[in-house]
Amino acid sequence: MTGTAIISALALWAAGWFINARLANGAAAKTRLVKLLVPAIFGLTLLIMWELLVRLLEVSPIILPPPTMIAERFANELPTLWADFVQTIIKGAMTGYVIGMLAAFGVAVLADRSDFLTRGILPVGGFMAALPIVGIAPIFVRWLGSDWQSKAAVVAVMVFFPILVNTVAGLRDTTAMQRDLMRTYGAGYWPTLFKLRLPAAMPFIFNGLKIATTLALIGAIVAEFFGSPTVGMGFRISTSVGRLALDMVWAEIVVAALAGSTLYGLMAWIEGRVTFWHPSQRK
Amino acid sequence: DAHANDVTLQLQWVTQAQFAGYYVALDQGFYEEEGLNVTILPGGPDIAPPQVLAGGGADVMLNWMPSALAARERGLPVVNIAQPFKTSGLMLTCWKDTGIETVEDFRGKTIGVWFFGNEYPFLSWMSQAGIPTDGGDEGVTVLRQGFNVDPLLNREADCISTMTYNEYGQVLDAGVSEDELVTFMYEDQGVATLEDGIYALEENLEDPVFVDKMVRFVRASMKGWKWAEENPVEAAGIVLDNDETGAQSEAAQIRMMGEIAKLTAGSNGALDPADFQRTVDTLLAGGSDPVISAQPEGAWTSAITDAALN
Amino acid sequence: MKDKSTVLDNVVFARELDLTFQTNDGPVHALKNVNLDIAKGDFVSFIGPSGCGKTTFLRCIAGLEQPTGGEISVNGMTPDEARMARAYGYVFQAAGLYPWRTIGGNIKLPLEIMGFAKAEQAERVARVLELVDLAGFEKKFPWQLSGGMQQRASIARALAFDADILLMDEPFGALDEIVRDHLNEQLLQLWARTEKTIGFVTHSIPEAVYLSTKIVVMSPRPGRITDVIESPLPKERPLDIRDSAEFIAIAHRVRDGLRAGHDDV
Amino acid sequence: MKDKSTVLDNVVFARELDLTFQTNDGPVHALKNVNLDIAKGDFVSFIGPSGCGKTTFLRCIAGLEQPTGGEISVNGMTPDEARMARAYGYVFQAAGLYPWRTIGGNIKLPLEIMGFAKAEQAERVARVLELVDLAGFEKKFPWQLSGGMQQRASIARALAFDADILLMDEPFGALDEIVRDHLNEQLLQLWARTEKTIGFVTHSIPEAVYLSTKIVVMSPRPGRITDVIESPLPKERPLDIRDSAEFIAIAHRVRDGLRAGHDDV
Amino acid sequence: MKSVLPVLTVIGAILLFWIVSVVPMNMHLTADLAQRQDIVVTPDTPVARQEYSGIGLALRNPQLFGMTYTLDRPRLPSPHQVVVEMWNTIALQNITSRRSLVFHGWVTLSATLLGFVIGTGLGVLLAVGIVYNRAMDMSVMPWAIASQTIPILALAPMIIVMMGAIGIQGLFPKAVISAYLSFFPVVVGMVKGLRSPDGMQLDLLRTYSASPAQGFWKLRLPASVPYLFASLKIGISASLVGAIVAELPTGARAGFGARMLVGDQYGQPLVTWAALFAAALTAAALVGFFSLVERWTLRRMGMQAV
Ligand SMILES: Nc1ncnc2c1ncn2[C@@H]1O[C@H](COP(=O)(O)OP(=O)(O)OP(=O)(O)O)[C@@H](O)[C@H]1O
Ligand SMILES: Nc1ncnc2c1ncn2[C@@H]1O[C@H](COP(=O)(O)OP(=O)(O)OP(=O)(O)O)[C@@H](O)[C@H]1O
Ligand SMILES: Cc1ncc(C[n+]2csc(CCO)c2C)c(N)n1
Ligand SMILES: [Mg+2]
Ligand SMILES: [Mg+2]
Repeated sequence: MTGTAIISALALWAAGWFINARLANGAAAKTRLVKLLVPAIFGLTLLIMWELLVRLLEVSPIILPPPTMIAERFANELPTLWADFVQTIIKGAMTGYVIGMLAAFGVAVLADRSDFLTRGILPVGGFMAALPIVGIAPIFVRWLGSDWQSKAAVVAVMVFFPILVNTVAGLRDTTAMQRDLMRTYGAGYWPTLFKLRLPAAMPFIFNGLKIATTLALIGAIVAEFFGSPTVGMGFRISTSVGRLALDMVWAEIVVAALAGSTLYGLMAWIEGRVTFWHPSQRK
Repeated sequence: DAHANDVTLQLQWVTQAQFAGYYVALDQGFYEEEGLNVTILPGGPDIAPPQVLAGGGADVMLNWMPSALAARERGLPVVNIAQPFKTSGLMLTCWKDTGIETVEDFRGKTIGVWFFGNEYPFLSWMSQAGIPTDGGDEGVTVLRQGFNVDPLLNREADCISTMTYNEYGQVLDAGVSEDELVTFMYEDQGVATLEDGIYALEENLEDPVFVDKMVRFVRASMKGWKWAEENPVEAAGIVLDNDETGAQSEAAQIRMMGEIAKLTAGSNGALDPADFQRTVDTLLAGGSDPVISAQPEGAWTSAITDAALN
Repeated sequence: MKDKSTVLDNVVFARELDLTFQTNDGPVHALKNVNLDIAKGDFVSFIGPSGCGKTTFLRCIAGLEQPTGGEISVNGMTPDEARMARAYGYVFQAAGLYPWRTIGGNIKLPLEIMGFAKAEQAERVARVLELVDLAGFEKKFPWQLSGGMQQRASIARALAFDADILLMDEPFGALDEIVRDHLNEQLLQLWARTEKTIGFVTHSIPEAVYLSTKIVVMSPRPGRITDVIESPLPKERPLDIRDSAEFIAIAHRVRDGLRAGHDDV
Repeated sequence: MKDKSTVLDNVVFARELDLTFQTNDGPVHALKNVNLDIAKGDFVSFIGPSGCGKTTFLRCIAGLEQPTGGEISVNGMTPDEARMARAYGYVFQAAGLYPWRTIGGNIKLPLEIMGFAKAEQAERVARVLELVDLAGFEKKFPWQLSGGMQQRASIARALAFDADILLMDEPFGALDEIVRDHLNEQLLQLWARTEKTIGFVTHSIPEAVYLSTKIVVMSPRPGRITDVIESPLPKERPLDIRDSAEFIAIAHRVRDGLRAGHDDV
Repeated sequence: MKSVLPVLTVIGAILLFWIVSVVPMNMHLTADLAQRQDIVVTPDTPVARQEYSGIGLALRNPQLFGMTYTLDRPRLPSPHQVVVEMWNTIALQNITSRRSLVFHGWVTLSATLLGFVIGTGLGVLLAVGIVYNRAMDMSVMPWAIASQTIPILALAPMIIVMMGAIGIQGLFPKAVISAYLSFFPVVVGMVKGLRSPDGMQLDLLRTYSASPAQGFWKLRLPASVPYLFASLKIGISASLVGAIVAELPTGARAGFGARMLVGDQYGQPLVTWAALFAAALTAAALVGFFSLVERWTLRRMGMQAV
């Protein structure tokens, strides 16, 4: 039984891989369709393998439910999933993201006015960004209560440092020649900031913003594990594990992955619009 | 050999005096005397013991009966094989100055509740009392309480869930005096459900070797419990020795042991069918969102304790 | 004449100018005892081996570098004042266009900073684009243009606000000879038409000789002026003047001056 | 003679060579109907405005680019076979030394790849370093050398495995004129000593005239050969041959050829 | 060197802000406590005090300032309390004792390091695959990004239960979670690094008709070293986050995460704070270590000016 299961899973994998290799090395490899098709086939292969293995190996659904069961749950629980999404992503993660981002920009611009501050903030910020900030979640829940405000605060702190460090580094990323050009025009601080340094900083800033999207989700959900109202993705995940409703847990994970990928994609898309001029974005 | 003598026990919380009986049995060699090789796995806020049991990561688990019966309805046939805890230590603790005196006063208040399978007794109680749990002036606003007492101290909640042996003590430790508080014991409200029973998988109980192993396990565990009741300070010390976090305080564990002893005192390990029925009735009365929908069959067995205690 | 010249007669007036950089490896004497007068309408080329201080001197004129000794004035002011008064346009070796702005946007940049009216901005952009032969490329981004076109755009940018002085640091260094010839011709025409004063750094002997009214030969370690050659060539200079005996003679003198200062490769 | 030449007589033999790149903006005709023979021991310069296909043609010879039409052979083989046979050394415009290898390590790179014995590697490195005047710099890293020295190291790298053909794509483009003169002299000496066949891309007319036995003038859009000039200059060429009338005449012919093909900047 | 003063200044500012914040943050708790000790507090009932913000209450009760710094269970401990707690748990304990943060640090660190090794290995392999195989290039990247957006905290208990089911416990499941978080930055950085050689550097090898393996060892790999180190520094801190996250929801018995959890659960904020700071120091030490190795390596490779 185990043998057949593994062999059929491997066969499936080989088949998916074969199709993808043909597509990727084929004549149409550069078309938009194939570019979407290849990762889709890859993902689909993984899902079918999952389904197959779970069913053939008779894994208990309270350990790992098959994808079809998750899909069914997802479809049946849309209103709950939506409410959780609003609580966790919209209220918690997005608010925190925006606050953290604005604060980071503000501090970056302030710090940037003084070389002294910049030299102080970059290492400290870099250090803070490397910290396991997930650990502050219980503290913030204690301070700000169980509702979304504490989640937003955790998220704000988590996204603050990567965005700050990237923005400060970005604001410094102008060539001596570009700065000298501004000096030959006798340009003051603000024109230099708006016309040279902010545009030049954009690739860095977006790098920080992209990193921050995934952190925002982690932060909001982690914080819910330490106290929440009776709604929210972290709440639902934790409660559903307790109720052995693993299909619901996975449905929430799917929501998180969809939301995260969408946010990330959105950022990447905006980045493409804003930094169209950067060599990495040019086609 | 391993199959006949190895036992892995999944606790439902981190190491504390709530589980003193098992640590004592291990430490005092009671398990060894029975020829058993016991491993105790501490739990945590997001480890579901029934899941561990289902996955084969443990042979037996401790669980609250509502959670175990719910798992049974979900298709995981767990069976209560012993019930060392006679009475429930669960209660709601409220600030007196919020004006709460009776259950009716809960309306319009915010109450902290543990979830993760521990919400069932509360939901049944509110449903029996006719109080909605979805907020508003007429109902209570439910807060998912982390496993600590901060919401009360911060006054984010008017009442929170506490165990007599743990969280209640923490509230007092924070400097609050008992006369600032009002407490509602589930036991007094007639909605008590059985806590900390020992459960195994039904299919395993068809295996005589396993049954024999469980008999010895329960016998040794109960010996541990009775020893702990008699020697609370030593028992607390043993628990501390087994606490790998090193963060537990001796005073708190001694106090906890004292409170725990009150809960285990009435039990020799055998489940009283009346207690079981009271638990089931409470859960079935759960109104619109019942924890279980039908009288469970075969959810407990006296076979193990009968053999262990004669 | 040199001795009697004064600050006010000259667009640029440098006396015993000295500049030492403090670096990790100790001080670098980039300019030593530099004396130079540039009159209005002069086209002055600076030539010399790498590291002889050409760029540094140009930057001193522009107020981008602070001399550590001697005096220098631009239009009778300190270079810093002249910079704030927007007395000059500066062209760097690389075009250095901002990639996030179109060609038009790049040329508009100094105009925006200096607060020109919108309408005037557009008009000036159109005019200088015409001047450097780039009409029609206003909406393109820098990377969509060839190197030569980018360099012309950067010249247009320096011309847009009509400063009297144009300082150019190896503006054609990265271009091929043909394009370079062409731009040299255009630059001469522009200079003739506008009567600007031009300071021009180059590595190329023919370029220096072809363009200048005055060739300043410099030498490194410490950076100093070793020769100043006033060109006898007429203002009108067709490209094939470069095959004339006069031209070759000047080129020879420049090359000798260079080789003298160029002890090592 | 041209018509009778055959594949085997020549080191490089190209007939009606065509190469079209497919780009997003449509096809670019980089080479059209290119015919050229290079005999053993020739020093052939390619000159022409930017984009005329000099690099592309050199890369076709090197088997780095696949022509879309016509035929080309190197040493009687296809360019790909010649590449596999390691028939040539290639010098790029920038030195392109690997920064994580010392100068010695960089020169050793092709030797390692081609599987020379350790002892021979060391011996060859020492020899070519001598040849390009860099003895003693073996242990230095590229960034510790000046641009000119880096470029010489990259030539040494191409010489190390003693291919008969040396292909050089604007090797001195980034250097200043004096350094360039010096390297030109050295290159001529090297060529005279080793009798290699050299293909050399340049933007500089004097450089092309000074170095070559044969100057190939190219023109863009589509890239094609407009003139092939056999140089009458002797093999022995002191630097001041550049002031000779003969030299100037050839330079004129090259410049005219260039200007003809150079309709737009 | 010249950054020392600015860094100290910034740290000083943060400390100052922290110290000032202690008063309003702890004011309500302090007032409740003071009242029980018969100190006069305004206003005089807890319910009435709820109407005031921490700052408002502090302004009304300046006599309580001192007390806010010495609470047993503060909402915000004062810096010296954290320092004392850390001193007690780091310096004054035998490092094999469970009360020692060094012991817990080692528990978390061992999972971190194992996870980091697994994650980095996996990341490098994936990156090589992506760079050398078109099909992998097109199919893996979107899913690698998606994998990082799913809440690891939800997966952590499942991973631990599933691995427990096949008898693997303790270090390894935590390491798996660490690896899950650390492989991604390594993939991203290494793909960039392996692709960093420019056309000319690649063409050079073609003129030597070098084999793909030679191209990897002699060009792509050395060229990617600076990128590798950048990734390693992100990866190791992601790894530490992973180990802590793995310890949080599962109540893992020891380690920084377990200390944070237990501190939260049993109302011992100092335990949580000390664990948090110890984790911070560990992260700094790890990143600092890789910075040193990076500098040493790049210098030996000649890729960084001395
Ligand atoms: N900011 C600086 N700090 C330290 N040393 C400098 C600085 N700028 C220039 N130098 C040094 O001063 C000397 C003169 O440099 P400068 O750039 O003026 O030379 P240049 O003649 O323009 O050379 P090139 O032809 O290479 O551009 C050189 O030795 C250079 O290394
Ligand atoms: N890989 C490529 N893909 C598309 N077009 C190319 C490619 N390589 C070269 N071209 C185009 O082919 C033409 C000839 O290019 P090539 O690089 O051979 O010119 P060149 O004579 O070497 O110019 P330069 O002097 O600027 O180096 C140009 O129009 C160029 O844009
Ligand atoms: C996995 C799991 N976690 C927590 C509880 C709830 N609970 C049971 S005993 C106890 C003691 C607290 O001191 C708590 C919180 C549970 N039943 N199962
Ligand atoms: Mg210069
Ligand atoms: Mg080229």
